Amino acid sequence: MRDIRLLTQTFFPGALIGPFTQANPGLGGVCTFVGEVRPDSEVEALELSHYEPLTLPGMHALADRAFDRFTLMGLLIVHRVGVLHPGEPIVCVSAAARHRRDAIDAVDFCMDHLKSAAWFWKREKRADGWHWIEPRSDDTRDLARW
Amino acid sequence: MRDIRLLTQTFFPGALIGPFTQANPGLGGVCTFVGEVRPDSEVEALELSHYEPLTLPGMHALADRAFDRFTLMGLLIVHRVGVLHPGEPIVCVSAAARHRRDAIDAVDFCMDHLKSAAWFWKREKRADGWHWIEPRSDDTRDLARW
Amino acid sequence: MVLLGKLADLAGTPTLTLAPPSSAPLDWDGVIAALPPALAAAAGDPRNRVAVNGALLADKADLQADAGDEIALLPPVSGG
Amino acid sequence: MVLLGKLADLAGTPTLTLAPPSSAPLDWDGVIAALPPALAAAAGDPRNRVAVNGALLADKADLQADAGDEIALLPPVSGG
Repeated sequence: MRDIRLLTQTFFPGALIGPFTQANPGLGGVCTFVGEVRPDSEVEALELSHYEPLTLPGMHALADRAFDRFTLMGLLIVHRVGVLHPGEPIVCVSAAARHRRDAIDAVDFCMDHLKSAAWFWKREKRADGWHWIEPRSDDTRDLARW
Repeated sequence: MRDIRLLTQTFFPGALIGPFTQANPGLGGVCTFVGEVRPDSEVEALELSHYEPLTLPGMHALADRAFDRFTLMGLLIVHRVGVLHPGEPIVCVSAAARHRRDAIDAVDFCMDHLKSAAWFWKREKRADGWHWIEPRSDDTRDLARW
Repeated sequence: MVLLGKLADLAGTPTLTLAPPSSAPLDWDGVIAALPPALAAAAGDPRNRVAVNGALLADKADLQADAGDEIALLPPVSGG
Repeated sequence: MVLLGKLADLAGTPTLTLAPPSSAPLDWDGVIAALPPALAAAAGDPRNRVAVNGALLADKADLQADAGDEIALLPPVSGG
């Protein structure tokens, strides 16, 4: 079961994971990562923009790579775009597999590659207005693990 | 927030993860692994027995190691004992952290070490009765990763 | 032309229409020449990527856009 | 004495009461000698671990149990 989505409204990861788990009968384990907008006293909101002709195809291509690389029964990749507030979920990746190692490694792999597979530009709203978030060098280090 | 439990009745991971996430305000990410009893056409039930004076202290000692090793805000380790049926959750480990890598690595670490930290003996019920499950060599390989 | 991230802010709009090239297809130098100066300087950042009709170009020097093509200018993505 | 895993099956019971040692504390050889023969053979598996009152012993040779102590005999845990 493969479920790849871009959402423009807030979502409840628990409401996705229950049906996802049910849709993969025979699984041994499910690993799920949920990323949230970290509260920061100075940040009122976060906006994610994207280039639609690249984003969803990029997420599907990443799912293809994960299915090729790991023995998976199901993979869920859900990402928010638009304006988010602190504490809201921004990304949810869940992998169902017969074996634990495949489920955990697939989630780790997808999270490390999501930024290079689907491009998002982020800006933060502070008291003095919107500020673009610059690229970070850690991302390259995460990719070098694979 | 630290929540370490042994349960004798079936449980719904989603009902644990929501409150766990809420109990760790300021988190950046939550990683959760849920292991289920794999359906196997020949297995009717699985029984986990344990030695109570070692099990829960072992799980708490494992949580201590995870908190020492990773920068965590919260850790949930829930394990079933007793008789389980195929498809029922057997273990749920969830880690909340400011950063993704700590959350994912803590879950991976706890899952790899749970078997050596808290001992469970398993037997399967098949058409011809109960059969003990023998030790497996993979477990040593998983521990050698850390 | 679609501008992403802070390039849209710089341009004051997420999309620009470039005058169609007089004869030959539009190349990367032609795009830069057609942009307002402040945006042209930012667009020249070598980390920017270019896509035509949703397909990323390996090299901006490969750009050959005809009238009606959608050129997207993609700055480096945000960390975090 | 508490028997875990398949040792409980072999003994037909999860707990056994051993006769208190006559004088000195009970050691590992004394435990083995006090068990029924089939169980004594299985208990001798070097992979088994022993705990006294909930504390694992690093070495079974360290066993020194007094009357009332709970000795647990723990076979290797199951895979999976």
